[in-house]
Amino acid sequence: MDALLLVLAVPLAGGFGLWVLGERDSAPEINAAFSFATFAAAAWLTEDVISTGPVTGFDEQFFVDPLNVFLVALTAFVGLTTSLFSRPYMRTERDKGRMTPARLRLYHSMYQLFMFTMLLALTTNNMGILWVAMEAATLTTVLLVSVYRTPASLEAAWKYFILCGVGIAQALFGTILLYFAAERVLGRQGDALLWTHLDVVKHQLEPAIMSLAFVFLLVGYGTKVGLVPLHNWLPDAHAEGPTPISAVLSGLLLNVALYCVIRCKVLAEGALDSRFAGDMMMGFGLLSTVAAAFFLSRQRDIKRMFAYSSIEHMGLMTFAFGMGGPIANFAGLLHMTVHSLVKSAIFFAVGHAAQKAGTQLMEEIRGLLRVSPRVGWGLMIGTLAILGMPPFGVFASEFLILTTAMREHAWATPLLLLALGVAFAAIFSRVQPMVFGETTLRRLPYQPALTPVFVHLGLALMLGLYIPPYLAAWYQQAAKLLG
Amino acid sequence: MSLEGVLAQLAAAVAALVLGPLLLGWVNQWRAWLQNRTAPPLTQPLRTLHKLFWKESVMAHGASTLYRLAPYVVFGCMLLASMIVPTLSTNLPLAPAADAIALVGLFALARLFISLAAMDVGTAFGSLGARREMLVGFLAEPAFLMVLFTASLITNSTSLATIVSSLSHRSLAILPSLAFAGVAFTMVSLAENARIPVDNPATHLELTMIHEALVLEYSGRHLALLEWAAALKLFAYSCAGLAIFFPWGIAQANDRTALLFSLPVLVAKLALGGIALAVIETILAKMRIFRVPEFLASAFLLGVLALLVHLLLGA
Amino acid sequence: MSATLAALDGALAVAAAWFAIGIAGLAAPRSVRFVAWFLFPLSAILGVVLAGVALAGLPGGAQSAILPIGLPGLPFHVRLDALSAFFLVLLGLAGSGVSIFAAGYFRAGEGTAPGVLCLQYHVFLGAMAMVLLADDAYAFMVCWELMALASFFLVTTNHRIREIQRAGFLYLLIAHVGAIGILLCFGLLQANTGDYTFANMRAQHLAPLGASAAFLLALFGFGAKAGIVPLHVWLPEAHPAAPSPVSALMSGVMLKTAIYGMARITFDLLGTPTWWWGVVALAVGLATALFGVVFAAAQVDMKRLLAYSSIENMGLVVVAFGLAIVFRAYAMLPLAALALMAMLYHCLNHAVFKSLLFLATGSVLHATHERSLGKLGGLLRYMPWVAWTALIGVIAAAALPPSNGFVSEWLLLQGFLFTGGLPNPYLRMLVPIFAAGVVLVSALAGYVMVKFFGVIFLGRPREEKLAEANDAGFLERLGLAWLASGCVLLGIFPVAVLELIDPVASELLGRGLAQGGRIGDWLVLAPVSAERASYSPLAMLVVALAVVGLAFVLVRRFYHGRVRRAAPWDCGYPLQTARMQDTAEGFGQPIRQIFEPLFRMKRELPTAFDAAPRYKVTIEDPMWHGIFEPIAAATEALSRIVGFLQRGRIAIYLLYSFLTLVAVLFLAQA
Amino acid sequence: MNPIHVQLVNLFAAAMLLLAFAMLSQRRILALIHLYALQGLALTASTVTVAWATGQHHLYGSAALTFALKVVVLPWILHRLIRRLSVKWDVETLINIPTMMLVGIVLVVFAFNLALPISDFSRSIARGTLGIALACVLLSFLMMITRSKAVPQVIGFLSMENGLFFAATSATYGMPMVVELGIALDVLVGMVILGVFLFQIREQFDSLDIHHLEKLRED
Repeated sequence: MDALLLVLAVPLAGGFGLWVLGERDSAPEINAAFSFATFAAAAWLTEDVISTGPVTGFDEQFFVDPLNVFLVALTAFVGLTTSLFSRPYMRTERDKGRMTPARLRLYHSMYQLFMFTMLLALTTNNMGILWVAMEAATLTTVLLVSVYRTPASLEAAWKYFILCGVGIAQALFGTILLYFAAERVLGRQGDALLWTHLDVVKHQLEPAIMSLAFVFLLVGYGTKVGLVPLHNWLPDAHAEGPTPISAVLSGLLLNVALYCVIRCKVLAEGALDSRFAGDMMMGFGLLSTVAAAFFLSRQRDIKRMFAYSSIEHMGLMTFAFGMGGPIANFAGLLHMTVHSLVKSAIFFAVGHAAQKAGTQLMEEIRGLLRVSPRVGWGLMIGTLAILGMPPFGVFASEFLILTTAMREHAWATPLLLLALGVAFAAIFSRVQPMVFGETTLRRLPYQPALTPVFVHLGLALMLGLYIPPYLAAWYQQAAKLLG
Repeated sequence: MSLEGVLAQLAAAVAALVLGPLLLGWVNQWRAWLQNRTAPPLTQPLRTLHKLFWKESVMAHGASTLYRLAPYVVFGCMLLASMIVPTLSTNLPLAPAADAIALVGLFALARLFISLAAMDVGTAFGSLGARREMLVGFLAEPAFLMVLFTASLITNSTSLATIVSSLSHRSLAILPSLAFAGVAFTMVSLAENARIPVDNPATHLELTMIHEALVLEYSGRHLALLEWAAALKLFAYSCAGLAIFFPWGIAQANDRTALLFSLPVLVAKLALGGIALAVIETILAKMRIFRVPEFLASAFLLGVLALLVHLLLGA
Repeated sequence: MSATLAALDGALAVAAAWFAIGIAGLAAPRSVRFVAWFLFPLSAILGVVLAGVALAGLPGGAQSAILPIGLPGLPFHVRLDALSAFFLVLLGLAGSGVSIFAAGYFRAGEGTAPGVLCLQYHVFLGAMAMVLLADDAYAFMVCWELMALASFFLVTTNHRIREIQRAGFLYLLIAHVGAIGILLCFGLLQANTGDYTFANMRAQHLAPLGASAAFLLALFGFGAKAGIVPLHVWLPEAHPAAPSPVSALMSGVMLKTAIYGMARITFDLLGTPTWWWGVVALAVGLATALFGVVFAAAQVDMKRLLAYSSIENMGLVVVAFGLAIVFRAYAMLPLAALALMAMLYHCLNHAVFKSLLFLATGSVLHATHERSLGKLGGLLRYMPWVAWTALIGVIAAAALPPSNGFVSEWLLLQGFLFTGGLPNPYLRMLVPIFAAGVVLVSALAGYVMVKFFGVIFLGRPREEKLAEANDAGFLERLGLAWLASGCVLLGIFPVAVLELIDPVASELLGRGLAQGGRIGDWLVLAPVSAERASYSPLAMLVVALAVVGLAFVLVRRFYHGRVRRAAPWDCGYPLQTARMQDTAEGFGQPIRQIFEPLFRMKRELPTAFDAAPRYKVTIEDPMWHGIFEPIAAATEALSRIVGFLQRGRIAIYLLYSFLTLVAVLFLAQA
Repeated sequence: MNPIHVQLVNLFAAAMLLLAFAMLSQRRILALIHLYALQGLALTASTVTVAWATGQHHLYGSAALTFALKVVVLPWILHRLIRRLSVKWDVETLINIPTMMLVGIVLVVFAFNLALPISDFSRSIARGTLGIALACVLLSFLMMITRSKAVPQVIGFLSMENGLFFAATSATYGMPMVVELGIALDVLVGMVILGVFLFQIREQFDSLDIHHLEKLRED
């Protein structure tokens, strides 16, 4: 309860605080401190939920169940590590003159607000608030994407804004329809949009309306998940924004969007006695995975490439949740976790690498191992991990997804494997020469913060070999909750 | 292993050591006669060996231990081979030690060593000869093995003793498979023993020679051993051929009387075989080295054909 | 049983210890002394221990355990039975030799820091051990890919060279593709039970179609690792790229894990095979063997030559594998056991002699910094240790008696000779052809080995600098000697060895090779019966040595031992330089001529009026152009098509999402 | 309830649809803004009618909100924008007007088909208008697709918002207040950010033609 309050209050306060304080030399540390406070609160909240089970609060406007509590923890954690990473990164950017004090002020406060919106979206019980939070998440990041004010960044931000705005608008229509369906059952009072209530009565919801609603919600939130062919904003936004933002977009925002989709899916599945919702998600997931794999092999900009890889993995998760069932859901949740850990770690490493090279063009980044082995190893290992090489967790989840697919939708397995193979060839053939070989890079003024990278990779490694029982139990509850 | 077994084994060894060079002499004599030349005496090869042993051996500066070792190894292999092949009797203690495949293996081992030794000095012709020898080898070996396989499929065994004894027991009938095998075997043994049409034992023309190129640097006792080994090889091949295609007269296990007769029979058979060889060498012309692969390939295919014919006709 | 239990624990302990050593290497990443004089010898000892433990575990029944790691639903299952024990022995024996050599081999300043190298090397060893122990799909895949990963990093140790990067990428890519095949195979094997333990897969009985598909997938997946044509392209790139001990380990041991996988799936998990699987394996294997040996004969880089020779040997192993399948399919168990034994024995032999040869090339490389055969020669004088041990390896690789290579070839040919009893007439026709092919291959192997040894160690040095070459150091000699002795012992005591590994056959086929516990008597190897076939290397060796010794003594006794040194005669040609020796290309020429269709050759012939005439010939692998480049092109084309989705116009993007919405709405209506 | 109200609501709904079509075909940017304001007005009117007819008092609130936001504030902001950015040019469309009309009609039919089965479930007096709301959304979507300048796209975006609100009031009597406030806040902030954007774009490309924004692509 108090923990929940803290989880939401701290980043909000941070956002405004950092704006009021304005840009000062210690701003990155303050930012990190707020993030740490958030993380501590999230840990407390998690601890509560583990000990006392699901919590609801503020007359049920908020609730935390096994499904979202681990996402809250994950979000707070990655938020913390990202803030740590962004300290030296942003200082270097400032010295390069790409970040003015004004922009840094914007960056720091928006960073906190962004965390707030995501945590809000995760913890709210009200589908309407959920929508509001998602829209707000877009608004807080859109200015960060264009923060460099380069033509490319402006273009990226514009597309991000318009496409996601339109998408979100559709989600709103879906929400309206949902409410329309709900109020016939729950009556006109305000709690007709509360997920917990909807979940109880989902079987009575009118199928005709719900199918329509789900379509709008899927297409709407799916735009933010980056499902092909709604993905077009994603590579641009990731490539042009500052790297910490790419890291949190890829590692967290996509997760949150997918979280919205699966929340809606649960209701739709309940209302419709067909597999319509699941099949839709499987279709989108498969399409995204395959298309992204082929996109990958044409990339020259490293952040863009990993953005496409995010699309691929999001597709994989969507496919998994679409299949449903305890194992697939478990795998999807596991994949969510390891993907955001590994992908953000990769973006950290990429950020430092790109700063050393002064460019994001891959053919101009060479021989990282020579100039700074730790960045090099970080990037190499991270890449191998994201490509599904054992013993990292990504392999574990992909193994589960693939094996489940073999059982239930054998036809899809070869496609998925094809996509994974192509992605492997595409990404690895580009990353390897960046890490290996002779170098043209130079040292950086600030010691790169690589602890986050290796912490993330370490966790991913652990999840591949050994999933702690409470975590496993947690995933299983969440998976059951998703049906 | 019985005492007489050991005796027979020793007898076979001695017979090989003596008869090998004599066979060579015999063939040379006939070639001379067929070519209207006055022939050297039958024992000429033995005398040559004796002479070579007395000569000191001149060795190239670079020559290594391997070079000095090779002649002994080759000689050993050949003698062992001719002890394995049933010449006089099938009751040989060594028979179980090595079967047809091992026999081929022995020849190959000898070839490996002689080729390496030829390369050791590092002269142009040495390595050239080594290459050609191996070329001949890798084509002839499988062909020879195919021949042996045909026999062993007929007799359901790869042990030479068993092959011979069971072949000699069957009634006299031309097996088509054996006919094919016979042709293949003839071609192979011509090639393996450096006879015309593959190689000319009498030539020292640089660009054509094979065997001579291998032993080009050798002299004295080492050369003697190598020549003797060559004679033994010819002997072993002939005996193998005779044992497979004309197995009659080889003494079976514990058959003393046959053991007495087996030597004259063997000599007679060798004499005939030698004449045949001489005739072949007289009427054929040596072929270009580039044609050799085709020659041996056809021998190989004939061997395979023999195998198939046997499986097809069951005979 | 207790013995096996101990064996399993021991094997796990050794694997764990290897991982631990690897970690320990990171403690002092830059100190060569610590790594070379402490860690690597330690791991060598561990290798011996592993071999001993596994050997003890071989006869006992299977013993399994469950480790506390892995997925919640699917923890690591481990199991040690005769098959895995055999391959563990192989790993231990070869691994120890390589490790002790490596201790003397790795120097500072060559690519990766020694500590990191140590980590990768030992993770590689440990992963291989775990692959052999794994008893469920997840554990297997994890260890399998870990193995590939570790070896990839080892291959790219010297990653500043572009070719090595390319080799590494190619290697990892094909390994990954293979892994995908294996994963699919497991997916079929568990037959929709969702239980991925091998135990469950054993229990399942697949429909013929599914079983065949699973077999083919396994052949594909493991073939990619074993270097089966046309998936072999990575092998001749990766082996030369890697440091020699690593090449030795990859070629000697890692390739065998692929064979282990095939045997495990075909005989253990799939149950009774179908006869045509065997034919497929025979055909593929023979093609691989022939391809490998022919290309080996044409190589001019000593490590590439050995790599291709490895392809050849794996081909032979697969041939034996196929033969075993055929016999098993027709329930001709004794012969199946014979073929299986031939396969296992050849795996063991190849592990020993190929590691030996690769290590020898390593020493040569260190002594001369030269890999191209055209620049070597005459090293027998300067590095006798390496040369003589290599000679043993060469004899073994050429499959000549009394070496170990001959034993396995002998067993294989014996297997071929008893196919008369096969019920299927076509097979009766077919099999002799395969036999002929195998014989041809092994004869060619002799050719290749003469080229290898002769050009490197014999003749006169083709470069002046070779005269400064020094022999290998103590630890390297130790490793070489260890493996060489392995070649000799395995060659001379086949009966004992076969009786040791016979339990594998009785486990997989239900019937061992030994009748009444013996395979021939202690001296004579007679797998089927003394009348049919017998072979006694020891007797042969003794007699041959006696003859040689006798000849030597008699010649000295009756004649003399005088020797005079002089310039080589060479038909009296006055001017003789080292350059006039036959070159590696020259040695390859007859093969190139005979097997011309197999090659993709580019010749540059000088004209008659050339001032400085040069003859240049480059040969390439047709598979590369025939198969892999088209695939790459297809992917490229597809990605170009997909790229059109992202044309940059926001209006188009909006249109996409609009159309998507409309389409999905339609679907919702329907 | 009183049929008059139903007719009124339907009238306003028709007006909204008409305005949507008008925007689709409108070339002049100022006129676009006026049309947008009018649409907001129609929306307010229908909301008020519904509130009046059904006595859902919180709807008055949302109507007030709508009026403030969509009739006053946003058009005003837009006016200032284009005055500051001095963009008064004609807006050429990507496909010609008649075709767009045709497509629009098809969309309307499609929207009605979609809405028909579910609008029967509504207890709202404005149930018939759900289809119109959906049509408005789709039409403004179409408008966004076919406009090649930044400002018209923004307007299209906003009119889509109108359609959504109309759906909210017509299908159900408006969303819960907290949600409506949130939505309104988002729209407002979004509008501000858009303004900032347009300035940034302008100073980068000294034009608001989004043809400049086509650099990021796969080639």
